[in-house]
This record gives sequence, structure tokens and C-alpha cells, in this order.
Amino acid sequence: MKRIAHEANKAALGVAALSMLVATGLGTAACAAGAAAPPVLQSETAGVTPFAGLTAHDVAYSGMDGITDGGVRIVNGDTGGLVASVYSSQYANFAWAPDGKTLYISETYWALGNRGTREDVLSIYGGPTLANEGEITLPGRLISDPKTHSFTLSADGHYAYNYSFQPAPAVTVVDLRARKVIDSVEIPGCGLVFPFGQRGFASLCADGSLAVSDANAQGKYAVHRTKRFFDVMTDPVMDESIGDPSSGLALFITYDGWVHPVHLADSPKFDKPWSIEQAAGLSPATSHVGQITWRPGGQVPAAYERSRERLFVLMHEGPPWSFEKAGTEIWVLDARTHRLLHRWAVPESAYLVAVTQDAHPLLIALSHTWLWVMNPESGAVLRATQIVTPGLVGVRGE
Amino acid sequence: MKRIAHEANKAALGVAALSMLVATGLGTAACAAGAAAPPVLQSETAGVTPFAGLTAHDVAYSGMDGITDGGVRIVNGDTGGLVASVYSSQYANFAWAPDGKTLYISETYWALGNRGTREDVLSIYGGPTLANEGEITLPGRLISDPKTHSFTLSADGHYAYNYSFQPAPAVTVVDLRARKVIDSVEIPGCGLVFPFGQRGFASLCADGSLAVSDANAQGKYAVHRTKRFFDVMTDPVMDESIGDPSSGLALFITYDGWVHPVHLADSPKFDKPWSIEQAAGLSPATSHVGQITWRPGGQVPAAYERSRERLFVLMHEGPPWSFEKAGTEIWVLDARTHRLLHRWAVPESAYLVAVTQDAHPLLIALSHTWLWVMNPESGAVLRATQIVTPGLVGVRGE
Amino acid sequence: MNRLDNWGERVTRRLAGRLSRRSALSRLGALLVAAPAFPLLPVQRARAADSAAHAQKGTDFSRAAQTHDDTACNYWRYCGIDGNLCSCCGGSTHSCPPGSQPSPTSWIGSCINPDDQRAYLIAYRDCCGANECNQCSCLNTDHAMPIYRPQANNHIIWCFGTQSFEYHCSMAVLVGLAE
Amino acid sequence: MNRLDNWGERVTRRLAGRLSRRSALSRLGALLVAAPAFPLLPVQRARAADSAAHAQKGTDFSRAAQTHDDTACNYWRYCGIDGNLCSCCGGSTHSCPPGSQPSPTSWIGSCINPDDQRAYLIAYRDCCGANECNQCSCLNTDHAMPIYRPQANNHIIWCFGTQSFEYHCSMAVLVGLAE
Repeated sequence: MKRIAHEANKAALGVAALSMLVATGLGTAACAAGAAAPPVLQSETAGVTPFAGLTAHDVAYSGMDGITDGGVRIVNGDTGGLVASVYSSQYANFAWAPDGKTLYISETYWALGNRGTREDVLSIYGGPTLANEGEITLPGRLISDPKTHSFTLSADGHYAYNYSFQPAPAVTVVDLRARKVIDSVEIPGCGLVFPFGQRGFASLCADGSLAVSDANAQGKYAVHRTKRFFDVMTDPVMDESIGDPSSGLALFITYDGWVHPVHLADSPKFDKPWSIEQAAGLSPATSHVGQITWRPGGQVPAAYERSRERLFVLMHEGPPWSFEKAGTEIWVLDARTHRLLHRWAVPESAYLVAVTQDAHPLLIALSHTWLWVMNPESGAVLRATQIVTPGLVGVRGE
Repeated sequence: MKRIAHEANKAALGVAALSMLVATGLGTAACAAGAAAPPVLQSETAGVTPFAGLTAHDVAYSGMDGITDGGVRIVNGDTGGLVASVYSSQYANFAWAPDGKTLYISETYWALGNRGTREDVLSIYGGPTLANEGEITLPGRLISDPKTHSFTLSADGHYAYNYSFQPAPAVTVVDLRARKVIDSVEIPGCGLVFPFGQRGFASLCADGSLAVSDANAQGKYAVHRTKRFFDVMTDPVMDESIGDPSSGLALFITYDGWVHPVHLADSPKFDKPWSIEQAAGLSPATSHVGQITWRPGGQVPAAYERSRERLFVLMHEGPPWSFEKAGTEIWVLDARTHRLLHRWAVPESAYLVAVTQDAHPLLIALSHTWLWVMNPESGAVLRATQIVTPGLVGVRGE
Repeated sequence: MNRLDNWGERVTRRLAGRLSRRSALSRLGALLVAAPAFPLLPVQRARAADSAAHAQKGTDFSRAAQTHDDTACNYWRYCGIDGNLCSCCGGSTHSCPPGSQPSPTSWIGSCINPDDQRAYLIAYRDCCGANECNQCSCLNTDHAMPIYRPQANNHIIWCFGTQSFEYHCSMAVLVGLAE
Repeated sequence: MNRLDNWGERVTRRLAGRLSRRSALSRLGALLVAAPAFPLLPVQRARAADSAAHAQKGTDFSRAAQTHDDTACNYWRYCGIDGNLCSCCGGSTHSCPPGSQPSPTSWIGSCINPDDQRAYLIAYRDCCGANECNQCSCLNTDHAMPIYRPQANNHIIWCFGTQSFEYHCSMAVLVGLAE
């Protein structure tokens, strides 16, 4: 584009030659139109389809790094159609403002693709066409396969929490209204972000405890550790556990299918863990070699329907340490009573699961090539859409 | 990485706790080794496999933009194995120095992936590990599906010619020894680069002529046009025609399968065109609606074996304007006698073809997922390798 | 940038509508700059396809084209499209999906509408800025020209004049009769 | 950068060889900085897998592992690998393909060699700088830990200390006995 202004002066060149050709062209073609033909089609003006915000039945997913392009794509769960796409780098994460109108992307660029100056940014997209509205520079980011809880917002959408690992672990706190970084909280030995309350967040720690970070009246963060509530070496809690910023409830799910409900707060309350397998009338899974049983697994293996407190978990039959294996079934569990409600088969193995948060929820399962919209009550597959390999998935109001 | 230096002082923290665990660990494990066990495996040091240069039977190909990652990958035609990979942007092109040791990549970056400051560069890779050796900034580039003749070197490897379209067409001349841009030659109404001689290059023009650019004793380029030698509106010459910088021979191939041999020079010599279909005893293809016949087609539909003057063309049966359809056969033609020597079927349709330039050449056909190594004399498929979707292909000494 | 706005489509529409040919040409000249012998005018492109004969005989594509489903590769307007149909990506034949921007530049083809057997000028405009859509990838090459005739070439990323060269999808905007 | 050179592998090797534990630990500390309660030492990782029992019983992976083909996902050293095998990309279990660079950092696993039934420490080191290799993609998760235990996590792009975070492939470098 650089040259256009510079060369505009030369515009006169060639016009004579061109106009001759044009005149000939128009003359010749004019004869061709039939006299009694149907009405001529009207010409059109090009524009951009308006974007009214993520609807209750929209599903947003990112592309899986290294396998496909980055970017966040929005699929309408009621039609299976693509609604919009927003650019992102590899290794990006995304979060929607509570009103579903603004999309935040946490991403990293290098000036020359794989080299040169590194830039970590929180990019903002919104407005009537979901256009770029600028970036906030971040002090660092985690570069890894995508993790739902590496970039999250406070329930009211006022703050963004960005987990950084370079390789010292820290959480960058961004004031989204002021559009600036307000703190960088070191969380040694811990990782990820599960927001609670106005400005609090918890992180999972390598010793089986939580780090709880909260701001004082002056907005300065302090960090303290809770007790150890799981045994990280024998049965660790999955990165892709459930966090609900609005209630502060976290459901930490272990490799062997134990659910640890924790009410996040400055002093978190730890409920008694329960077993997904036991909820189904099976023996609990263990890490004993050779024990083939139903286990949670996949890339984003769990989703939580807030209003009815239902937990949806991708389950497969496999040995210990198979926590990344795709699920052949989705188990629907009542998180209050710890009882299995349904076992729904998925058409093929699924790596990600999501559920919408409205009064008539849709259950969403994703393989590497398909997105299935399912009825969470009947398990019926309502529609299937071909997708690019997904990284993370999100719905409105999560 | 930014934080490491800063935080090194804190190293003492935690060491006490760690060393206890370590000591315990070592103690426990030491008991486990059987006394009469076989010799313990030796520890290893990690390094980089040396790269001795592109061999005569190596095939380099780039990834197809938008479908897969960029980058240039080198496959050993004798084994089918991957030898090396070099990073590139989308929409990149590449060329090897005549000795096969230095790889030049013409590519474009934006500071924030899809936005921000644009940088067009010629990146240099070489040395014992095919490492990045720096970049030369270019004034512009063509951003398009990949084109073999948008970035080429002079036969002696002294100069690189980079076709730019922004959208004014120009050729950037780079002195690779001095590693600097020495000229930018405007070629109005023309495009692509077919080098000849010491410093000359020809470009195809929209009116069916060539633009010939050559440098005077002072190194300053002048451009002149040749006669029109093909009818661009009825049967244009393909972008992916054959150019041989060492002899200055170009074989311009039209949609309908006419080969126009041109001896590139300041005053090019135009040989009489001949028809690929006629060489096979068929009627020439035409652009008449409904004429289904054998036609050249694909993404890189032709390759030329210099020493024996053999032309390899991907052919398919199709209607006019099907010049991008994949080939079901490779036709082997004697470019001297204009006779068909062989028709080899490819295992699946192929989009690209290449031939090595050594005494025992390998014929290479590429689909979107496979690379087949074939015997050009027998048509036998010697081996098949799975690949990422290819954009362009090159061999040593082309 | 303003000078470039919608040049391909607007200019062609004017030409097609036989309005103010001189002003349209000088506007076009602003882009075609440095191309004194560049006989690539969109309208010339249509002419060159020999519109009269063309409209009667059609092409192999037009003979099999349909006019009801703009998410299929054989929709009549797509006779020269190369890429992902915006109609499958959250947009339409003349609207970019949210998150992308229409390029003011385009290449021009002419396609025959099977309903009225007329040839129309179609501006193939890319939507730019979002990662490649990857839905409904079509490659139709009716009268597509090599890259050294850029205005009729579908391999160029037609994102000149937008903030990004990231290709998302392609539209087929109806400009007017090619006659 | 020099301070980081080969830290994961060198440090672990020293620990495995029971050399100068204190110096190794302080070197490791330089990276583990800001992690006073970070009990993630590679060797502790091996211990935690309960090496003794482990070496006798193996894992579901090790029971099916082989020792002759390092281009297959079930090669014994790959018990915890996630990504493309460098052995399929122009490199080997301990050599990066030309065009990429070995990262000095790594995560550490311990795998059982079926030939001698011993557990060895394996440094899973990424080769960085070239586009993803896309050959021989394997995902083995024996004793792989979540991302909040980074030294045993295979999802992190282990390219700290190289010029590029572009992931190409993963090696499985033999460090020594885990015993």
C-alpha cells in the first residue's frame, strides 16, 4: 500500500489506451442483452453483517495451536452455522464480557513471526462488527497448549486475570474499564486463575493446596495458601476443572474422577470430595496399573450448568494416566446430590464439552473435526457442524 | 525469559526443602535396581543434526497458505524421510543457492500477526544447522497463493529477484553477496520473474508480450517489451511455466497445452509453439465450451529435466478453464522433438510435479497429503510420504 | 485510503452503468498507476470473454450452475471464485462476517445467470482480518487469468486498502450487467 | 542465557549421578526462582512416581513399550511425550532437526526400559524455531502432571532459553537412571 499515494500522479498514463478498450467492450456487450428478458438483477453494495453480541445459544471456540489457524469462531447452536470469526495468535485464550458484546483475547506476537521482539497483549474486539478496538500490553503470558483457566474475568467483567509463566508464575490483573494493567501478583509454586468475589482469585498449587489472592482496600494484592486438599502425586486435580466466578464455586476434578467442591473466598470452604464413578454405582477409579475403568478425560473434559448445578463430564474406559483420552460418553451428574442422571453416547469420541447457561440449555460436544449440538435431557444429537480443530470453548455467561 | 536475571537472587529460597525431598527420592530409588541387571544405558547430550546442504535427491516444499503452517520442509527422495524444516511466514517463497547450502526465503510479517507494522524480508538460512543468518529488508512483496516465479535467483546465485505487487508491479533486485537491495525495477502491466544471463530477467505481460529487464554496465536496469507471442484472452500462458536461469530457456505453457519455447535474452528468440496434446497424437485442446480433453493443470503443473530436455506435465481430462484441476497422469515429453515419451498414472490426483536434475533423476508428484517418488523411466512409484499441504516445490540446481 | 474506497466495485458499476466514463477511468488510473500498458480493465475483462457469444453459449460452469443456494460452489455467481464462501462464514455474497472487513479492491469476473441467461459483472471481494474461515472452500476458474493480469486473478490476496492482509473469505458482489 | 544452558538436562544428570548436589540445586534454583514452595524437582518427580514399585510393576504404557523403533509412539522413552517425535522430523531422540534449536529447558519424566526393567530419567526437550513438524504426533501421559506442576507438564511450550517459541518437535533425551 505504501506506493499508492506516491504514484497517484501518474494516473493520467494509460487512460487513453484504456478508454478505447472500454468503449469497444461496452459497445460489443450492449448488443448481447435479449430484448424481452426478465428484469435485470440489481447491483449490491458490500458491507459487514452486524454482530449483536454472543447469544445464549452461541458457542465460541478457538483453533488448536499447531494443528490449525488460531482465531475465535462463533457457531450458532440453533443452526450450526458460523456467525463470526476473530483473529488471534497461536497459543491465545479468550473471554467474553458478561454482556457477550466485547471479546477479550490474550495473545502473543513476535515481530518476525517466530523471532524478533515479543509482544504480549490483551486485544479487545467489539462494536457493531466485532472489530478490533485496541490492545493492552501485558507483562507476560503462558505459552502452552490452551488452558481455560489461564485467562479469565471477574464475574462483573471489571477485571481480567492473565496467568503468566516465563517461567516464574504470576497473575497479571487488568482493569478492563480503565484498560490498564494494575498489578502483577506472584504465585510461586502455583498456576491458573479461578476468580471469586469482586477482585479475588484462587490458583492451584503444586503441593495440593490453593493460593488465594485478594486485593485490600488500596487495591494491593496479598497471597496466602490454604491447606493441602488433594494428593498431587497420586491423583492430581485437572487443569480443566470447573470454576464459576459468579458464585465462587469451583469443582476440582481429579484424574481418577474425584470431585472436590470448593467455595472460593479469602478462606475457602472445602466440601467433601465425591467420586464420579461411585455416583454411577461403580468402584472409584484408582491409579493401579491395569485398572481399566471409566475415567474423565479429554482436552476440556467438564462443563457445569450453573442454574441446575449439573456437571457434564467426558468419560472413557481406560487405564490410569489416560486423562487426555477423548470421551465416548458424556455423564450428566447432579452436583448437589452427587448422583449420575444420564450417560449420553457421543457420535464419535469428543475432546471438549460445553453447556449453555440459559433456561433451555444446549449440550455441546466437540471432536477434532465436529461440533455436535445435543439435548442435555435426552442425549439426542440435534445437529452436527464441521469445525477446525478446537482448542478452547466458551458460552455466554460463563 | 525477561524475569530470570532479575530473580536469580532469590535462588536460595526453597533449596532446603527441595534437598530433603531429593535425598529421600534418591535413597528410595537406589534400592530398586536389580543387582545383576544388564549394563545401564548411557546418558546423552542433545544437539542439532548437521545439515550438509540440499542433496541431488532432496525435495524442498513449502506449506500451502491458509491450509497448513508455512515453512520449508526438505524430504529425502531416496528414503522419503523428512530431513529439515525452516520457518517461514504465510505467503512465503523460497530459493536455494546453487550449492544447496543457503536457503533464501522471501516473506512478510506484521508486528501483531494480522495487523501493525508490515515488514517484507528476505531471510537467510544456512551454516551447519541451517540456522537463521539474518534478513534483508525488501521494499515490498506480492501477497498471493504461492508462485514459483515470484522469487528467483540468477543462475550463479549472485542476485535475487523478488516480484512485488502492492499493487504496482515491480521487481526488487538484491545483491546476495553484498546482502543489499540494489534496484527496484518497475514492470508496468507485467508480472513474475524469469532470470537469464548475468543479471537479466523477463516478465510475462498482460498483453501477451514479455518485459525484458537488464542492467547496463553501471548496474542500472532498463526495461523493454517484446512482441506479443500469445493471445492472453483466449489462451494465456500459465504463471507456473518453466524457466531455466542457467540456459535462459523458458517453456511457457498455455491453458490449452501449447508450449512456447523462448530463449530469454535482451532480444529473446521465440521458437514455434507446439501442442502437448498433438505430441500425444490428439487434437489440440481448445477453449470451446464442452470440449472435454486432456489438459495441463494443477498448482505447479510442469517440471523440466534440463540435461535431457524432458518436460513433465500434470494432465487431466477436463473442460476449458480447468487449468487448476489436479493431474491424474504425468506426461513425459521430449522438448526437442515435441514427442510424447510416456504417460504415467499417479496414485491419486497430483497438484505439483518436480524432477531432480542429477544423472539418476527422481520424478516427484505431490497431492495435498502425499509426496510420491517415482521412476521417470518406468513410472513406478518408489515410495510415498505423508506431507502437509504443499505450496511450492524445488530441487537442487533448479 | 479514502481514494481507494470501493474502487473496484464502484468503478465497475459506473462503467457498467455507462456513467461518467472519464471520471471512473481516472479513478481507476489512481490504482493502476505505473501501468501505462495495463489493459486490464474489469470491463475489458468482460468484453474479452466475448460477452455476446458467452451469454448465449455459457461455459461448462454456467451450464451446471444454480441460482438458489449461495452456500454451494456451483451457485451461478461463483463462476470465478477461489476460496471460502462468505455465505458459509457468517456473511453473505455481499456482506463480510463480523470480525472481518471488506476490501475496497477486488478482481472482476463475469458470470451467466441461468435464470435470465444474462452475463453479470461480479466483484470478487475478499473479507480480510480474521483467520481463514475454512468453510465451503471453492475453486472455480471460469475465465480466471494468470497473476500477470491481476484484475482477473483469484490468487492474489485482495486485501489492499484494509487494515489486514489476513484472508478470511470471498464474496461475489453483483455489480451489474456485463453487457 | 548461558546460565540456562542445558539446565534441565545437566542438572538432572548431576542429580542422577549424585554429584555435587548442592551446586546442582542452587543452579536449579536460578530457574525455579520465586518458587519457595515449588516441590517440582525433576528427581522428586521420579521419586514421586514411587520408583521402586514402579520399576517392578511398570505402567500400562511400559507394559506395551518396545526398544527398537524410536519413530513409533510406543518406544519406551516416550512414556510421557506430547507432540511430534524429532526422530520423524530429521532429528533423533536427542538431536534436533536442522532448522530448529534444542531448548536448554525441559520437563522430566521417568520411563521403564523393558530390556532391563529399570526406570530412567528422560528429559523431554522441545526443538524450537521451525514450524510444527506434523509427523509422528504422539500423546503419552504416563505420570504427566497438570500445568501448575510445570516441570512434569507436557503442555507447556518448553522453548525458554531459545530464540523462538515456535514449537517444532520433541526429543526424549536419556539423562540417567531414575534410581
